Amino acid sequence: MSQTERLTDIGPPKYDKYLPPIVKKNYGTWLYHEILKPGVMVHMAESGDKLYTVRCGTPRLLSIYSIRDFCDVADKYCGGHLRFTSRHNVEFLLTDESKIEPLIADVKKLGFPVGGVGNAISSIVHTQGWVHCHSAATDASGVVKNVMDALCDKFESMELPGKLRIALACCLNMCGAVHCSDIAILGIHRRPPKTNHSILNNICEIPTVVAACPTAAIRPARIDGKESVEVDEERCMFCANCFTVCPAMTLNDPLNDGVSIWVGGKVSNARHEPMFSKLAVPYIENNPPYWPEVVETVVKIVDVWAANARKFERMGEWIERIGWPRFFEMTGIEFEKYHIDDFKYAGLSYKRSAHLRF
Amino acid sequence: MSQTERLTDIGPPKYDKYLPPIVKKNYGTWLYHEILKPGVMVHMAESGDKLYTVRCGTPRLLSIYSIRDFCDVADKYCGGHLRFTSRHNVEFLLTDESKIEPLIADVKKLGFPVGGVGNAISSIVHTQGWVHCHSAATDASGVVKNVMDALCDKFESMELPGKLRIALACCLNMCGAVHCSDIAILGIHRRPPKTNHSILNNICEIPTVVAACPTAAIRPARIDGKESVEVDEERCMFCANCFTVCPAMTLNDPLNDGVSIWVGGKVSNARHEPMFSKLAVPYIENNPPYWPEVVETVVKIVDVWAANARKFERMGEWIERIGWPRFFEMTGIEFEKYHIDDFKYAGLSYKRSAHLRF
Amino acid sequence: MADGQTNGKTPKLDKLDKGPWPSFVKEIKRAAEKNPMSKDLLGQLELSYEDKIGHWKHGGIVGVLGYGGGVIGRYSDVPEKFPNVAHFHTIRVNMPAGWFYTSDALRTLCDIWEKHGSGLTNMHGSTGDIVFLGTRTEQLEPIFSELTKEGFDLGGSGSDVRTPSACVGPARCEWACYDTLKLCYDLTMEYQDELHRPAFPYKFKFKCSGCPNDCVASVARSDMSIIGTWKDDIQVDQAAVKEYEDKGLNIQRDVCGNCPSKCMDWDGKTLEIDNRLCVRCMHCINAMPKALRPGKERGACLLLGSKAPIVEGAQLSSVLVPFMKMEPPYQELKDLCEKIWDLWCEEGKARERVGEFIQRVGLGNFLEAIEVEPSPYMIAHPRDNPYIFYEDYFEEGDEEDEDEDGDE
Amino acid sequence: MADGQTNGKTPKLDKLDKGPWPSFVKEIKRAAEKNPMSKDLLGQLELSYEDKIGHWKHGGIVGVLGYGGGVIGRYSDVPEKFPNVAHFHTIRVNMPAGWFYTSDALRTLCDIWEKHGSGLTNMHGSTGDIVFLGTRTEQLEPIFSELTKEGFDLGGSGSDVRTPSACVGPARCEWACYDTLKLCYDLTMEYQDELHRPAFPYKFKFKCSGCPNDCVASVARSDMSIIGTWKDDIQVDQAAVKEYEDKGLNIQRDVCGNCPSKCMDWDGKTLEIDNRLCVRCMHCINAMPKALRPGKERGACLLLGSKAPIVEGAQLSSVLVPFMKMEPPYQELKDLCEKIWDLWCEEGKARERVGEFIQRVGLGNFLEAIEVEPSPYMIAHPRDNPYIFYEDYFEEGDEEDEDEDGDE
Ligand code: SRM
Ligand code: SRM
Ligand code: SRM
Ligand code: SRM
Ligand code: SF4
Ligand code: SF4
Ligand code: SF4
Ligand code: SF4
Ligand code: SF4
Ligand code: SF4
Ligand code: SF4
Ligand code: SF4
Repeated sequence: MSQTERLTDIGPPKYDKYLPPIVKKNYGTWLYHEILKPGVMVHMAESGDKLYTVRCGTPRLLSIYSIRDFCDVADKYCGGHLRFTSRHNVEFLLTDESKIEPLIADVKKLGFPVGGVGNAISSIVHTQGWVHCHSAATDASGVVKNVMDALCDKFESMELPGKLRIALACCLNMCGAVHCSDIAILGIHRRPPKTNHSILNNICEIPTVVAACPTAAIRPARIDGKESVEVDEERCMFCANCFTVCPAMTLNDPLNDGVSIWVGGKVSNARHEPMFSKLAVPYIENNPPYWPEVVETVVKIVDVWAANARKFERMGEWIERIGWPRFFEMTGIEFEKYHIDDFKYAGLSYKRSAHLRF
Repeated sequence: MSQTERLTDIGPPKYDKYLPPIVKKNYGTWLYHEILKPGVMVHMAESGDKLYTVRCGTPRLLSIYSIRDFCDVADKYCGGHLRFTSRHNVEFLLTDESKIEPLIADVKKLGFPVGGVGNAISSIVHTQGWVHCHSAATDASGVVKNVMDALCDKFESMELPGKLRIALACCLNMCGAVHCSDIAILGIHRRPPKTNHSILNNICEIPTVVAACPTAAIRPARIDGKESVEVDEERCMFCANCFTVCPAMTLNDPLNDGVSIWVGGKVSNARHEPMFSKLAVPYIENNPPYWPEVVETVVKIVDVWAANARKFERMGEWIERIGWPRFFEMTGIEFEKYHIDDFKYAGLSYKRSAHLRF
Repeated sequence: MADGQTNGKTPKLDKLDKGPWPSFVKEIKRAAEKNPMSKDLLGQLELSYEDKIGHWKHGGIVGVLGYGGGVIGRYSDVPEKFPNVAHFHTIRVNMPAGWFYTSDALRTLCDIWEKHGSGLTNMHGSTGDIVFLGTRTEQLEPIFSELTKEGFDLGGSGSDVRTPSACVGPARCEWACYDTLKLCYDLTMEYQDELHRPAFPYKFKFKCSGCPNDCVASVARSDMSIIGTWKDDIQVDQAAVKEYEDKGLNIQRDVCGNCPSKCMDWDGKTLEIDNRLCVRCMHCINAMPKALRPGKERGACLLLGSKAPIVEGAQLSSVLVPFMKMEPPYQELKDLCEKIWDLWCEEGKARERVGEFIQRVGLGNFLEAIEVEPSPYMIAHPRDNPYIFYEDYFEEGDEEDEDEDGDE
Repeated sequence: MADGQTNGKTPKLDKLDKGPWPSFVKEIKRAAEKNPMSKDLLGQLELSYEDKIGHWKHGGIVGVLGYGGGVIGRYSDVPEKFPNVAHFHTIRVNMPAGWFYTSDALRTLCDIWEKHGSGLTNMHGSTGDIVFLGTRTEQLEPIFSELTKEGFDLGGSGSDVRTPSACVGPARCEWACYDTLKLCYDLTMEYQDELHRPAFPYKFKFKCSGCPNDCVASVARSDMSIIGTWKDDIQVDQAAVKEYEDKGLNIQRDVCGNCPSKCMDWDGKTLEIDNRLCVRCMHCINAMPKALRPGKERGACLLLGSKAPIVEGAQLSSVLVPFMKMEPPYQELKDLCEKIWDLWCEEGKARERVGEFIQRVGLGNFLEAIEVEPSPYMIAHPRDNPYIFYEDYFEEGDEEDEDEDGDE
């Protein structure tokens, strides 16, 4: 291709290129929807048209071969149309109700579950982990696979009190919305950065490294005759911001990395305003390939919520109603010093009233 | 009196010395109470005894002559017993129901209103003002007198949706619980400290003065050949902490002192947890002897609340239900930049959801 | 500044002489008839009304022998105009718990104050003391000796235990979950030394409320807030509930609908309360005192650290002990207080309230130091930020024995 | 560290090959059958599972000509063992708004990626891009040129506008209060330069949700969150409400009882809504989609500043404009964004998100700088501390003309 032909800044394809005809026709004139069964919805348009959606779960990490499989399904049942959701599920859009069951059968044969609609668990929003990221304190895909294996039935049914959104991020950068999830699994480092003094000054700017630390734990220092930095380990809270700006400050550490578990966040404005997730379990070690302790903890939390929450009550709303002491009691999770906030808004998280449940 | 006779650390008289016989008898065995009319309650004991209470308002600043008047009333009707409340009202305790009306008549003749019980305004908790304190940015007693003149009928009746607690503090030290009042009137300085450089170094320690400033606005400086301090006026938020530790840093200023008005705080755990009062009006100038603008604003807020709140709803609960935009709209108070927090937890006061009322 | 008008005339203050609310001006005038200090106070106040500024100098340190608190020194900045308030010190007299008096006791106080001071008082100060408003330095000792002779003592000021206060409690209130008056008196007596001889980084206030209505506003303005509560079920008299409905109370809407834990239900006949969810807010009990009562297993919740805003921002007290039996000699409470004081005296900065101290060192570390186990009752919610100071980590070589032991 | 097992064998990962949930290992293996990069990825991942640590080096800067973003450089730290992932860069391809595709479009993407990369993808990345997972530096230009030829372009990375995303909106959802797809596409096209050539202090994300359900989690993870809402009354079909009750929904308890503004009432026949109090939370509409609909006067609320925790703590977006009509060409929105960018580029520090910038300078000052009037809609509540930076004061002499003018 010659230089002059090089296209830039063309942007993505315009969405309407790919909209199914029924969507184009009824764009913006949908009236209401109904959930027909797990994973299947119908949307009614003012025109009287009905659009059926079948949603199926994916591991997000997809080979082109599976994508082509999805394409085949779309061609067979949906006039070649399909979409992905904001939680990386695939949605097949149909106009012919009779095709729903055959489609489902095909998709299941391919190994993908149908569900995630209504009061169900949807796919876990997650990140790269050891598959691709330099920062990861745990593997994203592996933990997610194990947790979803244990919860798959709750993806494929609709017996929960409300929606349950789980997310995982493999480090404190929190790619995704784990800070506002019903349950969040978060990779954490627990050892202060190990500094590679021999290269630091060559590849990083010392003032930048020093400035990167929010707790001022990093000081310039001359070590073994080299300009470098030293870390006051007592002040380190393992945020890895130093590593982000300087590769010579390694946080990854097989002995100490692991995951923490957070609960009670949400994003929607439905009923309660959006909330942050709060710390449930400060640390569980990495135990690949099954991460059984993580799975067990998540399942326990889901089960206790599912058995006790009222209709429509998301995790955080339920905990707000029963109180945190009861949450710890019911889940059997130990309450520790680490649960008590000591970051900048800490004081506001103390219990400043005599509203107490015994 | 000889030296050896000097008594110390004897503590206050033991309370039971002064309890009326009916109280001693029924101590801790009260069953319930009823409000008979404004300012008058009856408490029923398990024994069947009934204790009547008549509450009357005072200016808190009392001459010994008025106190003796109260003693006369107590002697005449209550066997010499009376008490004061945590909001400096006087309570007469009776066992004979028929004496209630004559007692009320006597008290009213003395010039004291009867009321403050139930869903009423009680006396304004307040502080010293120009009567006694060196810090006062307004006069406590004067403002209180004017506001209560305007609201006295709401002390003497019980037509409000819930209790309404007003407090006044004459400077940011906030002696009293103005930070948690339905309506708080707060004396404020608005001019950075004027420093008396000629005496500062003699009467204060410069490092202490510098350290006193929470915004680091104060720096040591040599002025006209004297060791003193200088103030970066842009950084001053008029807290007067420098003045508290050093008399040479004067905040009092007749041209700029005045009051601010705060709303929606509460202390009790009833229904809603305790809440801080929030800024309603950032500044009203001192306008003695009537402070008409202050009175008008307070009355307006009370009236709007009284007309619109639901049963039991305190000011803050009501505002929470209708939302702050509506509060400003209904009271006609202008919303300004000053209302937006910029202190350390500021970010948490921003509206972080799409819960909006139009 | 001052003009002729203040010479005896007080036109501005005179305007506040009338009106439905009792007038402080009337009180000052009444005292001024006989007392020159009150007369000059009136004059100086009129001047303040004219000048829109107070006329008091920054307080000096005065007091009675052997005490570090109880007196607030005050001097006029216009003593040449108002020589009788050149000194105008305040004396804080420790009130009896619950503010109960006999007329005799009050007359005794009035007589002492008539003789030695302005004749003006605050009944009471915000902390709860009887405030004698305005006297001269040389009167302090005589006043003190007459007070003690009559069984009264001074209250706190400065960096000491401040005069503890208590709601009326079991003396007249059906909801008192512990004896507020007894506890208040006991603490006051136990800590006489701490009250009279400032030795703390800053002030320390106790307030005792018998139930969560918190009628002494303890949660907002005491370093140690002791709020009565109960552990078992609310006592319900169903027939009496029905009576309230019959008399016009809309129970479902105004009682159940206002329950913060949504744990009540009224079907027109029976009021059901899920007591495991009830947050002990008092609302339903307040609304129907004849029908509902706190449970029988009673005690108090201890909350720590409230204060006014200077300088780190106002704080409410936060839960330290969710439930403690409150019975003499209150040893558990006292041990706890003393542990806190020891730590705070050791590590607190000057003028740092205990609530600010906790915020600075972190509640977790504070608890560790006073040897109290962390509990979810102490928090509104666990942390929402991931910045956890994990204290231990494994080093290479620990691998073998899998023992947790970091470098600290 | 690595032992013989990783030479082609992956016993640990094999265990994740089964189970009810679709397996990422299966996906990698499927690609690995034909693709050496995927094969080495599998091997290196097995090594990570053994070592409990990732084996990627800190990313380097790679990209396509003229673009500053869209590619994440990645290199193995064990290239000697797994030479085919020595380079393993990620390409972010800007997805079509709403993630609608045809099979043709997807096949085209797969074909390009089969030729030039690992054959592995994320459908989609957290920001919303199509993520091509793993290729070599020299493949970047060819991939880019084939993509653009097929009508695709790169998404954002680094300190630029990130790939905007949108919920399905009017394409399939009855609640969309504005056209999320159109806006998303329009913004993406308008800001191609800002998207491809990082020139900001840090990243800036747009997310478009059609209603307060916020199905793209915009309030939690976009600097500019555009959430649809309405101003007038909820549309109610009373007969349809009744139907829901008849089908077993407890409307009073589960709908009205969950209304956060307590503004609904159901008497068994009529659902009453006090729309002046309704906070537009969507709950009642969600619960009864056939009976209730958002009002007709529709637009969006703009909220600013959410982000993950690094390093000042996570933030949710906060209201900047409570209501704005959302109609092409969206000039008001764009003008506002550009004003914000100008200020932030001028005054923001490196790696300071706009939300952190606002917190640092204060929302009041920020508004003044972008010339937006402060409004109570922007706050959860007014300040509760008295530390107000009053900006003007009178000086002596101003007295005469009573004019406000301080020293600033
Ligand atoms: C397809 C999708 C939008 C897209 O453009 O891709 C979508 C589609 C719908 N959402 Fe959603 N939501 C989608 C992500 C979200 C998210 C974002 C997320 O999960 O990351 C949220 C915020 C979650 C949170 O609060 O943490 C979200 C919160 C809701 C809610 C509020 C639920 C609540 O009670 O909090 C509703 C209302 C409801 O379901 O009753 C809703 C309702 C709906 C409806 C019923 C809207 C409609 O009328 O068509 C759609 C089907 C519902 C379902 O899945 O049960 N959608 N929805 C997303 C599907 C994700 C998935 O595959 O699971
Ligand atoms: C006498 C006094 C205690 C004392 O030791 O002096 C007292 C006495 C009673 N209080 Fe109180 N409260 C007293 C100050 C307070 C305070 C503190 C304050 O105002 O500074 C509060 C907290 C106020 C706040 O939240 O800001 C207080 C919050 C309550 C409440 C909760 C009201 C609410 O809805 O928030 C009740 C319950 C009620 O009235 O329904 C209550 C109820 C009561 C009862 C009914 C208790 C009883 O059964 O005897 C007493 C008479 C009520 C009345 O005045 O209507 N008392 N009460 C105080 C009278 C002050 C006065 O002269 O007005
Ligand atoms: C007399 C009294 C006000 C009144 O009119 O009732 C009072 C008067 C003063 N207070 Fe206070 N405080 C009084 C109760 C309070 C309360 C309320 C309470 O105790 O329940 C508070 C709020 C609660 C708290 O402790 O935080 C209070 C918070 C302050 C503060 C701010 C303390 C803080 O940590 O934020 C100061 C400033 C200081 O200590 O430097 C202060 C300082 C002062 C000083 C000593 C002035 C000063 O800057 O040194 C005042 C002397 C005034 C005078 O000339 O008489 N006063 N002060 C109250 C004591 C009377 C009594 O003993 O009964
Ligand atoms: C690929 C992706 C995760 C995924 O698997 O989906 C990702 C991957 C990375 N993110 Fe992210 N972020 C991704 C979406 C997000 C999101 C979610 C979103 O955009 O909706 C967030 C949270 C929202 C936000 O912007 O705050 C997010 C917050 C971060 C942060 C923290 C930013 C902060 O202000 O707190 C960092 C650290 C940084 O920027 O220095 C970061 C940094 C990174 C880096 C570039 C690592 C780094 O330290 O430089 C990661 C490259 C991983 C790799 O090797 O592939 N990533 N990152 C997502 C982008 C894919 C896409 O384009 O679709
Ligand atoms: S969360 Fe951390 S480790 Fe995971 S992809 Fe994002 S930056 Fe990488
Ligand atoms: S990890 Fe964070 S806290 Fe620790 S040294 Fe690095 S920047 Fe500082
Ligand atoms: S509030 Fe301020 S001015 Fe008023 S008495 Fe207390 S310290 Fe003095
Ligand atoms: S008033 Fe407060 S902010 Fe101003 S200079 Fe003094 S100490 Fe500093
Ligand atoms: S706090 Fe409770 S016990 Fe004490 S007086 Fe008030 S209502 Fe009664
Ligand atoms: S005390 Fe409060 S929380 Fe408990 S049942 Fe009564 S109203 Fe509900
Ligand atoms: S955000 Fe609202 S409009 Fe968009 S898909 Fe979700 S429910 Fe529909
Ligand atoms: S949208 Fe939400 S706030 Fe509005 S009426 Fe419905 S439930 Fe209530």
